[in-house]
Amino acid sequence: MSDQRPASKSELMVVASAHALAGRRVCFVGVGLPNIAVNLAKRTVAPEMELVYEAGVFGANPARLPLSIGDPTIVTGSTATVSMHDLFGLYLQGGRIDVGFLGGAQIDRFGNLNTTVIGDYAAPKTRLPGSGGACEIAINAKEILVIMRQSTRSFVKELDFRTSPGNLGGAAAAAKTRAAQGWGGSGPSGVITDLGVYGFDHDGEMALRSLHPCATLDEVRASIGWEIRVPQNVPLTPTPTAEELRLIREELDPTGAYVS
Amino acid sequence: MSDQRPASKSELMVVASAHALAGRRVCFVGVGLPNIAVNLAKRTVAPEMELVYEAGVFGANPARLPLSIGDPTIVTGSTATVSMHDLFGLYLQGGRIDVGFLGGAQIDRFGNLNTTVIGDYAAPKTRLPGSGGACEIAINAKEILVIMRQSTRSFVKELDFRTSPGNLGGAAAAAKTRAAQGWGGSGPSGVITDLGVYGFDHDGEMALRSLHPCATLDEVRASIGWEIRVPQNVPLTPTPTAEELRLIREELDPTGAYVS
Amino acid sequence: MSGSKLVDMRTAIAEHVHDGDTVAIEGFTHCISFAAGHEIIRQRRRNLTLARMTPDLVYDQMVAAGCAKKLIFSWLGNPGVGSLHAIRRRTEPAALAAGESLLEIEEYSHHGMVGRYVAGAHRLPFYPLRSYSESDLPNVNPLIRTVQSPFGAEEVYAVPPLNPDVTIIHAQRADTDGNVQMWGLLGCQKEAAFAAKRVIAVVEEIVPTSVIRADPNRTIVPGLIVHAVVREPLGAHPSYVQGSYDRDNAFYREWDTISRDAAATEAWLQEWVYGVPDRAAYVAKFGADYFTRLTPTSAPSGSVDYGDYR
Amino acid sequence: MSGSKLVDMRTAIAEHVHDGDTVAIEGFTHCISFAAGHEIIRQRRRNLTLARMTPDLVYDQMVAAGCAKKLIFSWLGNPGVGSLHAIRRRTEPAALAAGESLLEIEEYSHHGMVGRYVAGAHRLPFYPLRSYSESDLPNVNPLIRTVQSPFGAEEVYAVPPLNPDVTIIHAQRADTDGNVQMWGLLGCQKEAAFAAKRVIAVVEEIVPTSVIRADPNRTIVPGLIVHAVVREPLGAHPSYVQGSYDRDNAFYREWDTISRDAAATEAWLQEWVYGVPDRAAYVAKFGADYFTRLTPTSAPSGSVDYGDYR
Repeated sequence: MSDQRPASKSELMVVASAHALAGRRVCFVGVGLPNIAVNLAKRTVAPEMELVYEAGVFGANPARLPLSIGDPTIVTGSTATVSMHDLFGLYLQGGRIDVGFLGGAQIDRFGNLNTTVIGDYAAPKTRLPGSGGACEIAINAKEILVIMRQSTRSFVKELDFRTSPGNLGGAAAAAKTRAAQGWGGSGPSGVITDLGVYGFDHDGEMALRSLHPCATLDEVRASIGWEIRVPQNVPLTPTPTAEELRLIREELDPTGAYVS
Repeated sequence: MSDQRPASKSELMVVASAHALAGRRVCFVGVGLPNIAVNLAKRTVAPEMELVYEAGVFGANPARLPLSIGDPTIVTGSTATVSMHDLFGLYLQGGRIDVGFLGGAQIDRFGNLNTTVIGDYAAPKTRLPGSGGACEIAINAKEILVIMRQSTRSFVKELDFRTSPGNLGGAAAAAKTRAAQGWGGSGPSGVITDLGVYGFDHDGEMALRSLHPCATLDEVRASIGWEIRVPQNVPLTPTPTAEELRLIREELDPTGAYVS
Repeated sequence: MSGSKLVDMRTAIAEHVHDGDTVAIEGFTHCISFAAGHEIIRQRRRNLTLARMTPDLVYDQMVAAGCAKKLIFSWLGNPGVGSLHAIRRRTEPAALAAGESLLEIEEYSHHGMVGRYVAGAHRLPFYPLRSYSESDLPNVNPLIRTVQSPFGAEEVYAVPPLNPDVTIIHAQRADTDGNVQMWGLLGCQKEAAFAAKRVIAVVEEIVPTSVIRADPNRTIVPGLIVHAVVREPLGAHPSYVQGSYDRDNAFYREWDTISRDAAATEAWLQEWVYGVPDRAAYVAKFGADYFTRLTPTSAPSGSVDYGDYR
Repeated sequence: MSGSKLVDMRTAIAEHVHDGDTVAIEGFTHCISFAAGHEIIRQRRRNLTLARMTPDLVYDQMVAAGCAKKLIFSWLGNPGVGSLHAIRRRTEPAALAAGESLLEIEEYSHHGMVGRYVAGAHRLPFYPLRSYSESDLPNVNPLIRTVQSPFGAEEVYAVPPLNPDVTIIHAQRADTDGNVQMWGLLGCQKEAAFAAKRVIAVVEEIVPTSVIRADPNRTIVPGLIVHAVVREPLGAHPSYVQGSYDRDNAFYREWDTISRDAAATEAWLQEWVYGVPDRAAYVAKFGADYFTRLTPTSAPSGSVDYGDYR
């Protein structure tokens, strides 16, 4: 008998992220929630999607959920396993990636991201992992989706450090820079959190697009460090279908390690 | 019963070239005479030598004499077969090649080479193959050996086109350029012809080092387009040993396709 | 994943190679798609810019057939034999036939041509390399320039990206999605394919995707960038395919004789290209025995283990 | 060809890793030579500059043991788990123990680190790439600079070459000449090795040269550039070797707990590094059963044919 619990906030994040991938062809996968979201999308709205891992795998077909981004299960049964020079040069910089997933410790209203430090760079309060591939994914994937849990510590007015550019100071500046500096992509198109789904308005600023069924507007506003744009009538994020929840709970994350 | 004919001019070229390879470790091989010379050296004076083919093979172990530089026999049984990007980038430019063999349609007194055109570039009398890898081998292999048959058409006062640099206008200019432009090698160290073996004096100009037993100084002078430097007492190039001739005639070129 | 990309050569060329295109048929000695070159001749494509490190016989034949207006290359010869005579007749004014014009020539070194494809494939505005120093090549090719290193005072040379309209590669095998696997000399098949707007992959054998996925490190070009897959056994003859057939050195030598004479060249094209509808007919015309003597005995790679991680 | 380069790990480290060296132990998640890292700790090397795309647990342990003065990297974390706590204690002033100094930090992105090795391996003064645009990274790392394209007005970013004094790679197999074959994630093993002044190749298995020569396309590093070959089964644990053993994710999680506490970290080093003479003893201490559960079932690549051409 199938699990009847209503969708959790994490499950709503995963399902909303999967929906955002509808029709996408080539996706750069991160570990954790993005990985589950992508695998869910592949089984539902984007069956033709090819998974690319920065570790050097194209067309991965993981038999289990990998803990790290370089797990052996992403290699066995993949269509191509290549050097990181090829992965970053030919696939990413070469313009072959449709959508990249990014997360971060901090995001601002224009979708710029910090994964480097909290506090001063030379004497940080918290030393974060740094860029990894993020700062090149941000400008070379055709489109960026961000997955982050929201809080006033993470959705901030001013980043402590800009690791990966989003819409810079706004859409006009970003468009000019993208053209002048030959960026391959058009930057962030959506932010999916535990409370809602956000898009970017014409001027490049983040705006709420839908509220998760379990969340309130007050929660949304209280966990963002600037006055977030909210449309007059906020639609609700579609409730996950029973099949989507079944896939997550029984196939993709049976131990609940990632989505709980 | 073994072949008792005296060494031909081609055989003298091959044997003298093999001797020039004594102790060398990594050799960039061209087809034809250099290939036979290198294989002879490997069986005699340079048993540890690794053969590198620009087609992308390191440590080749050809089971037959390849006609072209990309024959399948250089791949089967080699230690590494790689892309041309790797071959030219990691092996050649990366400074891993001890000695490169070059030939040409024209050479001048400073060892500069032309393999591009006879006549005017835009309207050539004879269109030659062009550089291939020669112009990067010339500056990136640690040392260059040239093998050419000599004639006044090929040993010229002025090149019609400089494809691959040797000692430029002389050793001083060449040393300055090598340092300033970060060349990996020290340029030509020897020229082996059908009549003799040449080296380069301290000022970078070619000079006869030894005369083949079958050749005369008059022949040498008559087939070089400038007044070639000849030492007072010209030594004779060592006569090939019976074993060297046997290797060429019975093992390396049994049909006499290259050395005759 | 997506639907099959498997088509016949006629369809692949008709759909993906257009008059005026920049075309790269790559393969360094190994895996040169003569089958595609001949189909381009049969379909009478004109004004092509032909890019290839070593034009080899395939471009000599295409030039003789009138397909080309320009060559981009690094070494122009019949490897191991001598000259490309049809091309020489279009590059040496004294040899030019009445009514013919000189081919445009844009010439690099091997590393420079590789670098052009790499820059094109990596979407870089230039590729830096240590070559051309004190050579006359930069004097006759204005696209070979110097670039200033931002670290120290050093200058090196640079070449611009090359992005062919279509790259055609031959290889041992692919699945119908276009995931291509190749062994032996890799040349610049991968770089030329990634640099191209469209890719035609020609293979000896179509294999199930499971064969590809059993050895993912062997994949040189993913289906992602491939537009058409053509199965064409012996499609690289007179060049060769490692493990499948040998280089037909006798034909490379024979071409030297044929191509010295314009009329003999035209007669050869009539008989062996225009006179056959496709590669299968070309192969049949030689007869099966002809290829038997080009077949090597076996030298297996051995198998390695990727491990099943569930 | 030349004499065997096979030595034990103690000899390899003693001969090739010196105080003050720049050391790169590479391998992206896959094939990280923990065995070499532990031997460097045991031999008490000091003032090392440690370069690695992802410092991983191996550099967290080496930093905890006091081997390092500087880190060059692109992603600083425990992959799939969280932070590298020993390194954080040397990078966050508030966490610094009395008498300790901050580690020097030189930080790039993944593509930038790959590019540094490529430039080093290709003997180029810089490597151009499309990254860092509008990032703060160039503001804090003066070695990330712009370069002007000689074709058009475009500027891209560039990183300088990285030439480690010694690069240490792990792989599935090599012969005693040091011809190394690897499959699965290739990371930047090849580029980091070619960039280095000295190379130590650590492998699961020594095979006859004939095994290497049967599949030359599988060779990622030739013996030409290798100075020492070390046979060290399970030498990459807790990372993994494709087809041989799985990543020990449980240990990666456990290290998160251990490394949060400086005393627990030191105790772990005493027991598992200083307390064992070599990797064989480390393996024996876990017991054979421990590794049985990390052993995957088989997934063979299949064999291809290179052809015997005589």
